[in-house]
Amino acid sequence: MKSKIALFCVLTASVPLSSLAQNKPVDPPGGRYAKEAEQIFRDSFRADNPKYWMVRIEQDETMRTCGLYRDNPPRKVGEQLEKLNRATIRYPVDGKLSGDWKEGEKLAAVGTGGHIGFIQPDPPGRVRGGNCYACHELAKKEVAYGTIGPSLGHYGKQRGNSEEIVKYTYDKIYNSNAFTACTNMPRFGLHSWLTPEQITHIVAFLLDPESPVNKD
Amino acid sequence: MNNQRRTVLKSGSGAALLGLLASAGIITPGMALADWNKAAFDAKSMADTLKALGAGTPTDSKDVQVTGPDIAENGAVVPVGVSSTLPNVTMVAILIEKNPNALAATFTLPEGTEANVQTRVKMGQTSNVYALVKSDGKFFMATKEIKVTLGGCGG
Amino acid sequence: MATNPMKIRASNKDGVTEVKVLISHEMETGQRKDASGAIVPAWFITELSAKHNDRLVLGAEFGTAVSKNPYLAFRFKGGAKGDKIVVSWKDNRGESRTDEAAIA
Amino acid sequence: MIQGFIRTLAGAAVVAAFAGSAAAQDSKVADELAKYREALADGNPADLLEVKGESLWAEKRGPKNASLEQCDLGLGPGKVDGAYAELPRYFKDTGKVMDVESRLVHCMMTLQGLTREQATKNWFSKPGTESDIEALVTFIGARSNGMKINVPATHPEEARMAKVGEYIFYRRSGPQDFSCAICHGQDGKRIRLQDLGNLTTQEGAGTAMKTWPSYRVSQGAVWTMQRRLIDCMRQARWPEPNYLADSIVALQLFLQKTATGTVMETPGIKR
Repeated sequence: MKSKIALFCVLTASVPLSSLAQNKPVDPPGGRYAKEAEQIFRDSFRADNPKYWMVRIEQDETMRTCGLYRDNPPRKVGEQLEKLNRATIRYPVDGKLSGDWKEGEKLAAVGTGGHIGFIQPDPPGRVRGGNCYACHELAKKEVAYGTIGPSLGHYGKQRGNSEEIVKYTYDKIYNSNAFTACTNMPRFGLHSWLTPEQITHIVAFLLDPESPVNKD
Repeated sequence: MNNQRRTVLKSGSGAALLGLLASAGIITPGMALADWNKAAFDAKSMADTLKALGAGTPTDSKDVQVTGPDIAENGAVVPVGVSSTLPNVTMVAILIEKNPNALAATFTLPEGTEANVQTRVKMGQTSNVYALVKSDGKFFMATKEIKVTLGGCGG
Repeated sequence: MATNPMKIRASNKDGVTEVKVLISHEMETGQRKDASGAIVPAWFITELSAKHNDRLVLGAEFGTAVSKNPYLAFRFKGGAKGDKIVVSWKDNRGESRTDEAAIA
Repeated sequence: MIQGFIRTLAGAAVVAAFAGSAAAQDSKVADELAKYREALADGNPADLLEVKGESLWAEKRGPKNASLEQCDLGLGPGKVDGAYAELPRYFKDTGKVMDVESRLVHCMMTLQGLTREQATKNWFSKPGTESDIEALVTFIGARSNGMKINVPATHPEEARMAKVGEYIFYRRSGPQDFSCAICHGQDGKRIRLQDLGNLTTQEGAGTAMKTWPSYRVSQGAVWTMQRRLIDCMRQARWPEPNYLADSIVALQLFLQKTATGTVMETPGIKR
């Protein structure tokens, strides 16, 4: 957990805050009560919550900035955030960016994992997945897909699987904000929600010609 | 809407009295019924369930229908019904092939009650659902697949 | 535990009475685990009957696969406005309940 | 990389065109889902709880052996009709903006003499443990049926809390970078097969707010708005806010203000 806190600090420190300030948000949420609102939010939690729970309400510079602009930052600010996020991407040790599509297929369907609290925390051993179907259409046979993100049906069929596409796909899952600041898509790699290896499996699920994403 | 709710409330207070009678053993719910068919409800497979219901190998019939939507937004509550145009239907049952115990419910239909019953069942996963009907002493069956979808945020 | 009243609606149209019943019951499957990992014992309605005046119009047996807060709808010939519909259930713990409503 | 990105965009356009062929399957799914929802709407188990809530409201309980019938939900003591549609609101006697649940707990404490702990112990039901608050809120909610949500937030405290709610709505954090706005800031989206309201518009917020409290078939229970919002935060993988926390009241005020003008249809029934 320490390492995650450290990561937040690095991100915060590396932002050239002065240049962000030149693009003052027009209508930041909360208006003049924003500071108070932050305190009210923080005061809503039990004082005896474990520390590793409370880390989850901390914001890095990307989160904070996206909030200020209601997820729609001016291009200049967006570019800075994208640059910042690009620098966080890490790769598997063996350098292989496309793994086993069957593993990726499982991860894409799992929406559980990572729930904390007293009311309905995950039972021990609950698998943590990518929950891709919550937002994206993927394999045709799964009818229960969401539309928050674009359809990724035939993702590989449309794009081929050149090295460039493989890398782009890996990078996008690892840190979506490296390409589009304040996108709705989580930064799966940055938060260690998925391991680099798990990300390679999802890359394969998207790109492998044998994967149900590409083969109806 | 409000009127309806008030009616319910009234019937509720009437029920308190009946409840008292019931707990005093004066009237027994379901006293006109045979004992709960444990063997049939405990059976796991379709075949064992049909055997325990004394239905043997029912004939597939176009005159029997599993009613309700083909897709369930959640497996905990799946609206399912049985309807039939066959004559003298005295019993209907709902079976779910992939549930731990296939039999969900059986209904006894006295003369004058239509072969058209609806309820809501739990389904662990997408499965074939069967409607079993006893008409003129013979058993008939129909089936349809009901898809149980994953929903919401996930978990 | 005290049982809660059912909601019974009955209406007659063209000589056919339609009855809809909503019952408050856990319908615990006996397969679910609680937070500590222990199996929650099965607790479900096993039998139900519906009568029009004193005549049985529906008998039912339920397994654990009937949903929590069971719903039931059926139709029978006959019945007139103001007639009584009486529904009774009992569960595998031996609890029971009877409620009634008038045909509208 | 930029070239790759452009190619990706072009690909996305092709994929979007391709999605048209799946339209037939999609519309069949939509039709059957609509049938499913319709089938559940007739026979909402929340109606059972509403009846229970009505009798709990009138039942003499607690150390003071009093009912809740003199509870002031904002329209004066004992006035329940339409009260839910105008909450949360500022209450002079407590000097606070309160939602229906905060106010109900306040009444249980002041009128019936219960401690806060006693009043909130079972604020939500679990299998085998019923919740009085769920029943009472279902009853109170239903007594606003057919009335318009009316939370203009004109009192300075209400205006402040609405802005606090707005701030929290857009605030991102946690291992999924979530805020409320991620799922509820756009029109016409869905998660899996569930439609997501754009809660920043009157239509979206109205469609959502008018149906709560709602029976959730996946949970086998009626959920109050507190439960709904606290669970959203659980789903965001945050720790859960305390029951009746100001942040939750503020979010409700923000949403009810946005939904103002929408006619209440409660209790709802949802996945």
